[in-house]
Amino acid sequence: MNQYILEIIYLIASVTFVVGLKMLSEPQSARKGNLWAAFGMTLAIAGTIFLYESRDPDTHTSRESIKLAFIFAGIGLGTIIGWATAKKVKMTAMPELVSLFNGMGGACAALISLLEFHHNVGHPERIAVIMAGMIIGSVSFSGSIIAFMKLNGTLSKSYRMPNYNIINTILMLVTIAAGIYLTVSGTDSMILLLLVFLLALVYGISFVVPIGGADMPVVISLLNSFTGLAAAFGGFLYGNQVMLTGGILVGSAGTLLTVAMCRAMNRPLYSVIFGAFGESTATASGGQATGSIKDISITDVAVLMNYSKKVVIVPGYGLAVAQAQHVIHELEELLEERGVEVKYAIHPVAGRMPGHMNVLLAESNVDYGKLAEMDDINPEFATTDVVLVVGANDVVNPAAKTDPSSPIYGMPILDVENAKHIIVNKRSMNAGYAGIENNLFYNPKNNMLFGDAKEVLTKLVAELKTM
Amino acid sequence: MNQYILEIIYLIASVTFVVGLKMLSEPQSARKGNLWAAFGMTLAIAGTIFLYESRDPDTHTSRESIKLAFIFAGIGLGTIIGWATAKKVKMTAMPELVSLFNGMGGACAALISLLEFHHNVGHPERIAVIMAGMIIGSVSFSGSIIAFMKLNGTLSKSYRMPNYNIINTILMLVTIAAGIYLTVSGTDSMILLLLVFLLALVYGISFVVPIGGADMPVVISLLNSFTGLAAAFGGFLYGNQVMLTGGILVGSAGTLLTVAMCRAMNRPLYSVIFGAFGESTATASGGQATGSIKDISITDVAVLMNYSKKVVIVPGYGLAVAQAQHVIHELEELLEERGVEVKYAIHPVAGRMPGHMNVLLAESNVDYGKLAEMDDINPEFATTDVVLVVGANDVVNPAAKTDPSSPIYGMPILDVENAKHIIVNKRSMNAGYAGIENNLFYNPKNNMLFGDAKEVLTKLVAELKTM
Amino acid sequence: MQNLITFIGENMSMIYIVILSIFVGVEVIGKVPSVLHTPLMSGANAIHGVVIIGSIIVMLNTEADNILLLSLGFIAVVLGTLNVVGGFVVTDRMLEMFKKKPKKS
Amino acid sequence: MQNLITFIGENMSMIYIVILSIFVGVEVIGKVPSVLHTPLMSGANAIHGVVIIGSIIVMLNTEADNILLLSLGFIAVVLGTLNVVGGFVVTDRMLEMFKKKPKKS
Ligand SMILES: NC(=O)c1ccc[n+]([C@@H]2O[C@H](COP(=O)([O-])OP(=O)(O)OC[C@H]3O[C@@H](n4cnc5c(N)ncnc54)[C@H](OP(=O)(O)O)[C@@H]3O)[C@@H](O)[C@H]2O)c1
Ligand SMILES: NC(=O)c1ccc[n+]([C@@H]2O[C@H](COP(=O)([O-])OP(=O)(O)OC[C@H]3O[C@@H](n4cnc5c(N)ncnc54)[C@H](OP(=O)(O)O)[C@@H]3O)[C@@H](O)[C@H]2O)c1
Repeated sequence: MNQYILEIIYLIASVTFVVGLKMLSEPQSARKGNLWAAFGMTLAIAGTIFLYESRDPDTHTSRESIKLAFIFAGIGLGTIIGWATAKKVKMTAMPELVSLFNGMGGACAALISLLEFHHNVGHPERIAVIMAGMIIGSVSFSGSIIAFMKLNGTLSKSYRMPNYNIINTILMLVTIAAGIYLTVSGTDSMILLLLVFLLALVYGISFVVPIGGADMPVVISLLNSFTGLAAAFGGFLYGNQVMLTGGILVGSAGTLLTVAMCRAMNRPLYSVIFGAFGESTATASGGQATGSIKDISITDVAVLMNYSKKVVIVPGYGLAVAQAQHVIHELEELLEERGVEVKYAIHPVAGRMPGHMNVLLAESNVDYGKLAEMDDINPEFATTDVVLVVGANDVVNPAAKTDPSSPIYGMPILDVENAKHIIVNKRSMNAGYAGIENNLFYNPKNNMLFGDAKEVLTKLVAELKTM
Repeated sequence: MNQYILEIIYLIASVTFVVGLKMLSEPQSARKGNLWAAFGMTLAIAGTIFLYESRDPDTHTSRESIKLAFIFAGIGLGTIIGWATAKKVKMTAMPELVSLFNGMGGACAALISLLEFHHNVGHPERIAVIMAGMIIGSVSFSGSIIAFMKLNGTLSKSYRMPNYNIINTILMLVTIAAGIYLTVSGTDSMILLLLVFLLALVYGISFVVPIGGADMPVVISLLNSFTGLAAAFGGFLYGNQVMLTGGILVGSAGTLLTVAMCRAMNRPLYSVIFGAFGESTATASGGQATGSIKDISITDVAVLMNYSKKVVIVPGYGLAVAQAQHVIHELEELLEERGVEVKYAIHPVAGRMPGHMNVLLAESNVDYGKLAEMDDINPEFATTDVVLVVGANDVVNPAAKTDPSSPIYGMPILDVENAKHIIVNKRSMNAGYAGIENNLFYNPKNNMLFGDAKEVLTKLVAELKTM
Repeated sequence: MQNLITFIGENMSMIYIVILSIFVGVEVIGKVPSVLHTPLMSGANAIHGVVIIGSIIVMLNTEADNILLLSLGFIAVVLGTLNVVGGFVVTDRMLEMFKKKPKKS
Repeated sequence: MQNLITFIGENMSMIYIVILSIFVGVEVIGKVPSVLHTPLMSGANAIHGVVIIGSIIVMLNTEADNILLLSLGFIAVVLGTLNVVGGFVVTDRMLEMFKKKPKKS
């Protein structure tokens, strides 16, 4: 009877997961969707604690107070740490935090498998499920930790052994083979088990290490769907339908999301994982960049802006790097005070994660109504006096439209060329994420304002104030 | 073992249903989707014939040749009749055919329930499922037959008893109550069973009879999802997963489709079922129709068209009624020969079923490239010399844009008013489907060309040929 | 109440399949262009012809000498087949017409 | 081969649930605007934290005096909770920012 009530609770939780995900994919309902899913999760957890009974006659479920104490202590501790971290973290550090939490889930799945191994020896189908959960969970764990370290800067370079793709493939095959051996041989060897665990951890590391830091959002999304899969294997093991549906849902939605992210940046998934486009093709393409570049002084920029009617700011990755989101907001407010209309043009893949610019500018309390999406702002450039490009590069590269041989060819871009004046702030003539030259800088309308975004903008604001 | 193979076949069939439906909802892949679903269905049927074994120890599955002969004869007969009817029917008669086939499915479900009743007495949960399948299947059967007769003209008027909504509701409740009684009482009464069957049939009839013929597509779609539900109950009864998934899929997709159809005509579902907007509000709204109407002679129309550069034809329900699709094609070809550009403007709900005009004009071999969808053609009216409206009314009614009190307010329409000349052909000043006046007819640019579409167009073509 | 819960609990897998199928049905349809409403309805109509499987099962499970049952089952098979075959063929014919020119999407 | 078929046949309901869930997952995501990619990823991340249920089950099924197992299980519960709580909270914070003005859709 209790078991049946629990199953109904699980059913309800599964439905909230589906509905929550659905709502999360639409802007109006996203937040509520998240809360629904959280509600279902709470139900499922509470239900398990109080109502779960094992259906397997060999295992005995009991609720001694020491066990409950351990469980509640674990949940309490996890809640406090998780809540505090999630609440305190800076907006810009959110992607790395997602990666970290994802790693925790993977570790949890791997640990469950480790604990379930011993007393399931002799049931090859269960061992197979346990192995799958452990390997996938471990890869997700160690991979997520590396992604986390890459994003927060601890691990800034991407190390690449020669032939790392081949080495990785071999490592993966060896791990899987060891898992299969444990399954079919039926040995109850803790050492072998730990070896597989270790192999999977190493594979997770060697899988992510060679990938460039900028590709981390895609990698995290992929590892996210891995953890989903690991959770689903847990569901198989216990015949637990909420773990199964929840895990599979995330697995399939996560895979689709990974593909969608790649599509938004116009790159195939395999090139993110195996390719080296960030490094190898760097400044290779785009040899046609000709003409001269013009510098502009901060004073000139200040004058130009002061007497404009409409200024559009194009923020990019460099703005985030320089942490210049507050200064730019100050600049915007100053200009607005003087009667200049100011808008931000947000390219969907500006920065290093989807929504990066929205998150960044929201942190400095920029009015949401001032953020214009690409399709809305593009027709407006024709009536814009000054476009200020701050630390953006690829998203304003005309090669995406004109040069079929360019790696970004086909990606929609912001049509800043239609404005009367273009001012680009960056530190040097270095390339952006895609590693290619940008002809925009040689456009006669264009003026370069070299320097770190935060420094330059601070000076610009100071200059404007004197006028 | 065989049983497991059959289950795998069922799984494959279920997947083809999902994928088929998915593909059916996109124009490029629709036809392939239909074939996939048909393929899965064939697999599932063949698999059942050769591999099915009952899991219930009380029932004995056997394959004597007489049974197989009956089965194959049934399938053979059904295939021949179904195939021949579907191939021979005229394009314009397709909706009624769909209704007929839907009725067959409902009857099949009801018959299964009738046959399964006797030896399941004593298992209340099975009887409940049997009752549900029988009632829903019967309603779907008799309702579909009435819809069929309404569409093909056998039953042209909508009969309405006073308070028919109340009578219908009572009838429905009585039917359900009788079904519940049979379930809980556990009586094995064939007479009672047949009574419930009869009640359900009567309810199906009285449910559809009051609904206007023009609403039949919506009703058919609704009955379609009913039959899906009936099939799903069959799936419950036998624990048969392909019947379950197939039935539920159609049930939910059909319900959504019904709602989508209502939305496209800007009417809520309940008003289709319970309301009487076609009749009661007839010519009620639209009292503001003022001004005078102008007649035009066939000769004048011929001259006008002959010297035009661009003519747009707006076909409507009247074209279908008059079966004037061939003459209109002739007219179009004649004009094209004389160097006039001719297009057809297809409103999404012109006619009486979605895609009605496409189907109709395709039957007379009109070039598909000449059919323009509403959003594509609307901007073109400004450069159009003559718009010829043939048997359309609501889809060109400006009240949809200007009069918030109009029942069609909010429905997108064809902006024929932007053209230089408008010629409307219909038999009288009678209203169309929505039963409202049309101010367009009083537009100074507009000329009425009264008469049956086929006759008028035939004369027009003859007149043109003499020029 | 207790009975209901037990019943639900015992048929949990079925209920999952039903609920997930509902979601799939709703999502899969999503935004159909209205020209496709009729073929889609017709295609769905053919799919619920899967009820024919029930009529075959009825026949396989009856005694071979019960001619009444066999005849009624035979009728059910004919009806189901009509639904399936007629449904798919008529859908195919409708869709054929939407295909005249690849230009149209 | 025979084993495989038997295995599949015995776990048919599970397989249906898996396949239907895959369809639902794929369809439900459909066309997410790219601004929502990150919150969606984060929300999905929280949902797979459902794996915590597995760690609770492990603990409920061990003997109360096996401190090693209990401790390891405890760690698993902490990790799973981190995933769940952190995931939902961080998603909520992200989405909060997308809400500043209702105008934005
Ligand atoms: N949003 C996503 O989801 C996502 C995820 C992964 C990858 N990507 C990719 O990232 C790229 C985003 O384009 P983007 O235009 O935003 O950036 P970008 O093309 O990577 O260019 C950023 C530019 O900022 C400049 N910069 C760096 N630090 C700076 C500082 N402190 N002050 C001023 N400028 C600085 C750099 O030039 P200097 O070194 O000369 O200063 C660089 O050229 C796209 O190619 C996209 O596909 C996006
Ligand atoms: N497409 C769908 O899925 C669907 C389904 C159900 C309902 N509807 C509704 O149907 C309506 C469709 O609009 P519509 O403009 O196509 O048709 P309509 O508004 O119903 O008007 C048809 C007109 O054709 C005229 N007519 C009838 N027989 C004729 C003949 N033999 N020769 C010449 N004219 C003839 C009638 O006027 P006279 O009597 O004066 O000749 C009538 O006013 C919309 O209101 C829509 O919501 C559509």
